[in-house]
Parts: sequence; structure tokens; C-alpha cells
Amino acid sequence: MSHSANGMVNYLNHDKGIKSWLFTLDHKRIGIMYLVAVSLAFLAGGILALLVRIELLAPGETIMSADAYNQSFTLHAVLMIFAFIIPAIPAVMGNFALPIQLGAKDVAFPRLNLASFYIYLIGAAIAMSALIVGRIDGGWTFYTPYSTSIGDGILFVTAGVFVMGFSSILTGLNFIVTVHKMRAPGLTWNRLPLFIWSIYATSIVQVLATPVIGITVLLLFLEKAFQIGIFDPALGGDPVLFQHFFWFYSHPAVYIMILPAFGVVSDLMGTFSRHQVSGYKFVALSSVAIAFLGFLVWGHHMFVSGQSAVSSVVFSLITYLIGIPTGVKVINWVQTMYKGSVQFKSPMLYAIMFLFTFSIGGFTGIMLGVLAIDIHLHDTYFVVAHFHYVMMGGNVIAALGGLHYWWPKMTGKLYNETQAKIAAFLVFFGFNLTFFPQFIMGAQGMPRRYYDYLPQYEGYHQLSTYGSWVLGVGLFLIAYYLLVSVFKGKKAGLNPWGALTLEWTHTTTPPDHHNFLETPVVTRGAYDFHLARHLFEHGGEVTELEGMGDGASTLPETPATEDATV
Amino acid sequence: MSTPHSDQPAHVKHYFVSSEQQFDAAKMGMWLFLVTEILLFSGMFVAYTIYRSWHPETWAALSTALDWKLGGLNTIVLLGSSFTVALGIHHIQKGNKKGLIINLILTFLFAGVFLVVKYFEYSAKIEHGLLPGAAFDPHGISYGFDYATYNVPYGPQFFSIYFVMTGIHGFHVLVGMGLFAWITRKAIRGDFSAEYYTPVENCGLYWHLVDIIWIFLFPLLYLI
Amino acid sequence: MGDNGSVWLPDAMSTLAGEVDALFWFVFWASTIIFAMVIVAKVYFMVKFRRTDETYVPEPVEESKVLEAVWIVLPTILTLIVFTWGFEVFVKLNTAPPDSYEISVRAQQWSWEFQYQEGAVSYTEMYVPVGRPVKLVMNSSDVLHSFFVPDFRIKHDVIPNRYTSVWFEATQAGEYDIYCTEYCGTQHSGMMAKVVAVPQDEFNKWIAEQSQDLPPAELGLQVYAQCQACHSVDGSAGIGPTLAGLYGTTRPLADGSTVVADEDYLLESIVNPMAKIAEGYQPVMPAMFSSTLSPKQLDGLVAYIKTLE
Amino acid sequence: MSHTEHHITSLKTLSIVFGALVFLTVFTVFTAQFDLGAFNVPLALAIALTKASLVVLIFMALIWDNKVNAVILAVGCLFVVVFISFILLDTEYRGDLSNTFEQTLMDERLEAERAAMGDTEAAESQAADH
Repeated sequence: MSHSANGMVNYLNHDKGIKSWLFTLDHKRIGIMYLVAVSLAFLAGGILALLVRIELLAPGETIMSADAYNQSFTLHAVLMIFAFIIPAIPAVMGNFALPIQLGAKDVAFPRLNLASFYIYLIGAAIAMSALIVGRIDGGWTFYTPYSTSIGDGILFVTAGVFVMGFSSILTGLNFIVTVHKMRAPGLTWNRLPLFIWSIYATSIVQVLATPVIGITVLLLFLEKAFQIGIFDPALGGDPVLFQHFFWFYSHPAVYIMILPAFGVVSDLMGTFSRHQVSGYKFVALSSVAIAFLGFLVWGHHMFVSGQSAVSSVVFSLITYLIGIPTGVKVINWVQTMYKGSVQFKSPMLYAIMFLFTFSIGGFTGIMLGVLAIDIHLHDTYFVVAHFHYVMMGGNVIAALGGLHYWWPKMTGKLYNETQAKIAAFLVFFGFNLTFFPQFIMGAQGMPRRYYDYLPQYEGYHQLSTYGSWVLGVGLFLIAYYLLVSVFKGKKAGLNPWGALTLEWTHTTTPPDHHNFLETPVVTRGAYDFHLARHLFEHGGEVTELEGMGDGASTLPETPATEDATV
Repeated sequence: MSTPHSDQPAHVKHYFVSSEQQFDAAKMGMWLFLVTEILLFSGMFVAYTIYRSWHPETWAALSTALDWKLGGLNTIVLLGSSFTVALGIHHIQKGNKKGLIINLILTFLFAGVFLVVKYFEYSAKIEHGLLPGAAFDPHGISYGFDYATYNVPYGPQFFSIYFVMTGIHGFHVLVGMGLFAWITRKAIRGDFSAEYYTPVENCGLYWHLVDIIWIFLFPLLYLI
Repeated sequence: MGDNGSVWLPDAMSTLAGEVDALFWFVFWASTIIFAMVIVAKVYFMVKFRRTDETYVPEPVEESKVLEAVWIVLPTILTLIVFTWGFEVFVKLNTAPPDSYEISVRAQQWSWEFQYQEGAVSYTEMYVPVGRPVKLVMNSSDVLHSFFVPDFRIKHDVIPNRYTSVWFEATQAGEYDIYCTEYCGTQHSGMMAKVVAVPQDEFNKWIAEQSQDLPPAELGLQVYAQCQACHSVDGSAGIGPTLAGLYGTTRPLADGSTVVADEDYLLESIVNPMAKIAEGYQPVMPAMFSSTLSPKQLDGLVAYIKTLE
Repeated sequence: MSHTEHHITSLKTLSIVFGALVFLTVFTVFTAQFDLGAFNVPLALAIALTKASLVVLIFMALIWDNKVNAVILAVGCLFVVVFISFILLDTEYRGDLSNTFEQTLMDERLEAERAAMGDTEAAESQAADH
């Protein structure tokens, strides 16, 4: 029932055994390994989130002590940000799809690519080992001097983040070189899929910003280990300086998280509207522009921190420079549907969902950028809701869309579309029920990172907790039918969505080990559906490959075994 | 795994179209890596700038605690090693393998000298309690000079920055020595030729960057 | 929700809260209208251009330069208005009037201490006069904290080794919650206090009372406000041992020995908490507390503990 | 497989650059002997920048290299400048509105101590520092 059924050799079954996976240099297999790893991180972070929400169901102690709660939300954040969101789209879908979309046989440095994966695993392991060493609370921001006043666990978390940073840097570096040097003939910059543009922009941020979190956590490490007095006020250091260091990375990191989502959504909107993405050049270049501008606004996290007023004003002003192109992008995505031919398969549902949730995240971001309003809203649940609307409503929703989009290509199997639609609805409903009440209670004054709260916020907290359960059910349903599809799913066709990028038009499902038999030659843009009419003469699903790759050799007579599946 | 095109030399990986593409990609990757190094060090330069602008009197007082003669010697040593790396690349570009090997060994030795000098500098500081942060405790008299006069406010910060900056830099020198040992071995084995010397070129780029960082550290810490 | 609060915002009880709220509502409604327009367009396109013919491949659409210019220029103008407006209110929020009544605020894990110019000190309640600007000069003795009064729309981080300040002018008598909004450890969420705004004459009376000499146990009760996050007086367990019935008993210690809880032991445990750790508790109590207490206050605290049966 | 694109820097050029670098090192040590007031730092930095440029352009052969690599380096340096200057925007202007006090408590204490020590003693101890 596996891939031998289609009689083809592909990247999943050309070589067998656990070693062929652990030592693979194939970007597709590395992508799949990342998928497994980040899914586990998401599961762990998600369970912690559910526990945190249950604790907040009522004021006072519900299921855990204050210390347990403080550690739970901290670990939830560290796992979700460093081990899940940052690698999610670039390392999973970027690794799987980017080289194929470029018409390349692999990334520029495959060995480095595998090394990045293991560095990521090691970093995550070091960070997790902090749990054994001692108490880790205080949130993912590690603000000094609190972070240096708690136990030695902080040494491990910072070391883990430092190591995971290297993984992120090396992945970004690899992708930048790949995009520059390995494009197929005819694939000019303005024919690139927007997914590539966004991953490219993301990689720039990864390369430029991540080293700074490296030096920041290194200094924090030294501060804790040797009391070097750079950040610790008791020794004459400046805690606000730490916040500058931290946000110089962590604000651009927000764009590491959201830019890939822009790319996925662009691809989905184009493909499922069967229409050119409106304002292609603007969407492409603004991603790069946002990547750079993202470095100039970090101080908007520090309006009440004690930084000088003049820098608050400057940071606030530049914040709007980013808001405007982002807003125009949303309009472009909506406009893509105009006079298109819109189909509502499950990946597209996520794209549409994204437009809704991300817009709310964006508008509330503008609100938080206003100097006077931020003073009231800073460090309240309003901020919590805002960044969940951007991170989860943006990145995670887009990642789910991308996963549903590329799943048939990755595994060669189709998932149950009805279940997928039910799950998408549950995720949408659950997400909004969880986080929308948090805007209101935040504006009412409910501070974040509170174990206990005053009774006037109880109703909102209850709604939020119930929402988290719905959201959890939706996410588990997704995990369920995707896993089922691997074993029992129907065989996926070559191009079930009628997409025009090379992974759909020039290679088999699942792709061949070397991606293509011959280097493809690109003759049109990624969304020039009107130049590819001939592909759609027989309806929605495209069943023929346009170019090289369909001549993949048939599988030799070895009996089919299952170890090559995920 | 690799299925090189029959018309390509052995060093070209199967996923590259040509040796040229492979060389360009490797070099671009290296430059990107260098940028990450620059940004890594930038954090320390920021800390330096901020604390210097807050406490200029401390900086003026304590830069005299560092020995400019040793720092200057190390500057010349590192410049020399950069020079030998450049010479090595020049030789291999012309196909002179022996010239490459000699220059690589020289570079390795220069790096060693740098670290030895650094060792003497550090031990003098440690002996007199010129240590980072909470450990800062200048004491002792040497050559009739009382080190206790270095006990000025924010002295701990100066030495924190000094040790972290030179420490990270020294770590890079150590890594560089490892890299040069590795490529010297490859060079002796005969891996490089006028057609293929990408690792030499990239190690060289790394080494020049280490040199450049020192070019800034020297005046900032020792002189002004 | 009080008399002038709404679904979104709590009561506006300071002179500047109204200005912040006006800006909030402007951004809120502008965003909501634009958001609604985007969503309506989205839903309309979804319905109108849904795929009915599987073979249909639409032509690309000529993009309208005018439309593009509109949705770049309009938001730019809007955000500039919002920025300028926000800037003006920001400056007001950060510039205390010169005739402000000044109160020193000291934050520590996990309590607030308010010192008045007249020498009075209070802990869980900060008394302020209504209708007079009050400037708080704040400092932390351990980690970062943040002083937040939602009803006044003010917030500022409280930093060790540095003074920061906020100001407000309460418009009505009443009690308003104070939160700490910068994460500061186990009892972060318990680090609350109240602003008690009273008319000026009542405030003067209160200050006068506070400045009188108190009997030691009553002074100790005041100081105890800093301890209540961890140490109960009703026998219930907390982060630290309860103080109820503590005096005079024999206490088992973490190292296996025992000690009689006499005055010396109590004083030592306050001044040097790490010296003797009670069995079953973590050594987490900061020594910071005692460093800010006068000998008189320390004696008062011990006297207060002695009264607890 | 053409190597014509790989620029080979001549021994003469390399030697001249090395000589210039050594000279500049000696020069910067020499100028550091004099107190030029406000010009101390800019001068030392200018010499260091010149030296760094020589290494980048000639030793690292960036001047003959693919322009993309030059852009990468330039962007990297640009963000270092952004990093430093935006933080200076904070640290240099702290206390510009009354919500944050310019001086730290530690500095206040030090100042008080200095005042208590008396002017003459302070002057003496300062003289001893140099």
C-alpha cells in the first residue's frame, strides 16, 4: 500500500533503514525530520498552554502552584518560539519545497543543512535539561536582574537558545546562497514564487539578527556565572541595556516568524484563486523591505522601560513604516481573489482564516505602537492576545495551510478533506474564542504572567480556557487524520491543486531523490496561470507533468516495506 | 550518493552545475558567515560604546592598565599572519603547493605566538586582581606601581568588557588554529591545486576577519 | 465596571485618562471600519468568484494605480495623525506638573512601600489627595517591577539603581487597584496594592495620624504587609512558614537540628533569612527586606509576631 | 572552468599592503602618546578603519570579487551602526522627560562620597590615578 503502489522510486523509498534517514543529505528528508521534531515541540508547548489555561480557569490555585505555573508559561514560550515557530515554516517547508521550487537538486550546502538539524536538536535538548537543573521562570524574555537572580537553570536555557540560534543562522545562510546561486535556467527574480521571496527575506533576518541573541545570551550566561556587571544593576550594570540587546534580535525574530507565513499565504491565494497574486512585485519586495525595517523598531517594546523619550518617539514612528506595507499586503491578498476562480480546499481555508486573524493582529499592533495607548496596554493581556493573533493566527495558521498544501507532495497521500474542513473550523472558532476575550480583559487592565487575578476578570478567563479546549481538539484532529493518511490515505496525484510551481509541475509525487531527472527550464512566472491554460483543459486536478521528472525509473522488485514512511 | 557529471572534475558536488557555481556559492556562504561574526562582536562593541560614553574617566584611567607594547606586538603578529595567508592563496592560485604549505604553517605559528602573548597578558591581570565584574579587586605592587590605584568606579565593567571581547576574539584565534591545522594537512596530502582551493580561500577570509576585529580592539582597549 | 468605564476600558479616574481613551477609541474605530471593509470585500470575492467551472482559467487583472495610491496614502495619513496625537498625550503623561505632591515608592519582591514627605509610610494602601497632581518617584530594591494603575492609564517600570517616575491626578475619591506588570517572581501576581484617593482635608488628617508614634506591635502590623505574600498569620501554609503561634515553640530545621523560636531567632530569621532554614521550606526569602527597615520597625515586627497566638 | 575570473593579487601589492598596515599600527601607537582631546577617538578609529579597509579590499580581495559579497558586508556593517546608534539614542538622552532620572543611584552615592571626601583629597586621588 506504500509508494511501491505507484511503482516509482522516490525520495522516501530509494534507500531504506534508519541510518539512511539520520545521515541523509537530502533536503526533503531533512525537512521531514524537522517536521517530526517541531511537531513534538509544538505538542509539548501546546500541552503546557492547555495546562496554563486550565490553571487560569478560576482565581487562586486551580491545578498547580504559583511556581509550577510560572515555569509552565515560561517553558511554553521558550519551546514555542525557539523550538517551534522560528524553525516551523523555513526549516520544514523551506527545506522541503524551496530547492524544488528553484529547480535545484539540493540546497547549496547539504551537509551544513543536516548539521543545522542536529544543532537544533542539541540546542533543544540543552534548553530542556534546564528543567532538571532548577527553576526556570520569568518568561522567554529573560529580563535582568530577575533572570540572573534565579537558579542555575538559566545557564542551560541560555546555552540552549545560543545553540539553537546557530541552527537558525546556518539554515538562513544556506537558503540565501541557494536562492542566489542555484536557480534553474529561466527562473529570474521576478518569476520566483512568493514563498521563495519570503523565505529569502526571512533568511536575511536570521543571518543578521540571530548572532545578536547569541552575544546577548552569552553575556547573560557570563553575568549569571561570573557576575560581570554589564546588565546587573546591583553591580552598576544597566538592565535596560539588556532589553535593547534582547529586542534587537527578538523584534526582527517576529519577522522570522511572520514573513514565511506571508509566503505560504501568497502561494495559497495564487494557486487556489488560479490567478496572479495581485501586486506581485510589491508583495515580493516589501517582504525584503520589512526584513530590513524590522531592525529599526525594537524599542517599541520598551516604551515604559525607562528608555529615553526621544528614542520611544523615533521607534514609534518607524513602527508605522512597517505597518503600512504589511497592511497593503493584506489588501493584495484579498484582491488576488478578484476576478479569479476561487476554490475552497482546506489549505485555502487556512489562507482565508489567516487574512482574518492576522489583520486583527496587525490592527492591534498599530494600537500598541501608539505611544500613549501603549502605556496603558503594555504587559497586559492585550499584548498577549496581540502576539498570539500574529504568531498563532499568522504563523501557525499559515503553517497549517502550508502543511495541508504540501502534505500530498511530501507523503504521496491524500488526507480526508471533510475532516480537514471540520478541523479548520474548530481551529478558527477555538482560536478566536481563546484569544479575543484576552484583548478585552487586557484593555481592562489584566496584567500578563499572572498566576492569580481579581474576580472581575474571571469571565474572560473562562471563555479563553474553553476556547483553548476547542482549539486543542481541532489540532489533535489534524494530527489524527494526517497520521491516518500516511497509512491509509488515498494515493495523491501529481498536482491535486493545479499549482504552477516546479514541485507540482516538474516532479513526481513524492519527488524523486534528485528532485528532477534533468534541470527544468522555466518559461513563465510562478502565478501565470493564463500562460498554462493547457494544463487545466481536463479540470481542476492536473494529472500530467509539464516537464522533466515523469520519466522517473520504476521501483526494482524489492518488496515494499513501511520504514520509508514518516 | 553523489553522481558527478562525467564532464566535471571530482571536487564538484553533484548538485552543482559547475566548479564555478560551487566556488561562488561557497564564497558567498562564507561572506554571510563573516557578517554573522561581525554582528556577534557588535554586541560587545555596543557595550563598549555605551559604558565608555557613560564613564569616560574610567576608560581613560584604565586603558593605561593594559600594556600597549604587548598589544602592539600582537597586532603586528596578527597582521603578519594575515599577510602569510594572502601569500599562501597567491601561491596556490599559481599552482605552487609548497609555497602554500609553508605559508599555512607560518600562519599557524603566528596564531600560536598571539595566544602565548595573550597568556602572559592575562596572567598579569589575574595576578593583580584586574578581573571582570564582581571579581574585580586590584591589589599588589609591581615595579613600584601600586595596582590599588586602578580601583576606580566602574572598573569592573571595563575589565568585563576587556575580558569578554578579547576572550571571544581569542576563542576565534583558537578555532582558526584548528582550521589551519586541518587545511595544512589537506594541503600536504595534495588536495589543493590552482583549480581547487576553496577551503583555503574560505579559511583565509575567516582569518582576515579575526585580524580585523583585533585591528579595532587594539586602539579601543589599549590606546584611547 | 464603574460609572464611566466601558466593555473595553476600565473607569477613567485621572485627568489624563480621558485623553488616552479618546485616542484609543479613534484608533479602535478607524481600525474596525477598515477591518470590516477588508472582510466584506473578502467575503464578497469569495462568493462572487468561487470556482464553478473547473477548466476556467481567468485572465490577469490590470492593476489600478489610483486604487493602489489610495490604500497607501490613506493609511499613511491616518497613522501620522495617530502618531502625532499619541506623541502629544505621551508627553503629557510623562511630564508631571511642578506643584505635584511627591510620594516615594519603593518596590521589592513582592510588595510596595509608599513614603510620604511628612515621614509617614504605608504599604498596602497609597493615600493620595483628590484633585491634586501626585508625582511618584519610584525605585526597586531587587528586580524590575512595573507600577500600573489601570483606572489612571499610567504605567512605568520600577528599576533598581535608578529612579523612574509617573504622575496622575485622581478626579474622584475611591479605591483603585495597583498592579505590578513586570514579572518579578513567584508572587508576582500577588504584588498588588490600592490607591486610596480621598479629599485633601481627609488626606491631611490621615497623614497626621500616620506620623504619630505607634505602639510597637501596631507598627509591626504595618510592616507585616511586606511579609503577607509568603507568611500567613492564620496558620495556613504559604511559601514560608506561618507566623501564627510561632513564638516560643521549638522549630525543626532543614539541617535536622532544632531551635527555640525566641526573639533572637525571629530577629535573625528576618535579618539573615539563610542562617536557619525551617524544615520543609525552600531557602528563598530575600535578605533585602530587613535592609530597609529601621531598628524600631524590626522590633515592632518581632513584637507583632509575639502577639500572634 | 575558467580561472580567468579569479583575480591573483601580485606579491608586490600584498607586500605593500602589509607594509602599510605595519606603518599604520606604529602610527596609531605614536598618535596615542598625545592628548588630542576630542580627536583621540575619531583619529584612532579612522586609522583602524583604514587598516580594516586595506585588509578587506586587498587581502580578502573584495575589490575584485563578486559585488554581491560587497553588498553583504556593507549590509552587515550598516546594521552594526544601527545597533550602536539607536541604543545611544536612548542612553545619551535618558532623563529627557521627567519620567526617568538621568543619574543612577550608584552615581549619586559616588558623588556624595566624593563631596564628603573634600575637594583637596579628591584632587589628590585624581592625580594619583594618572
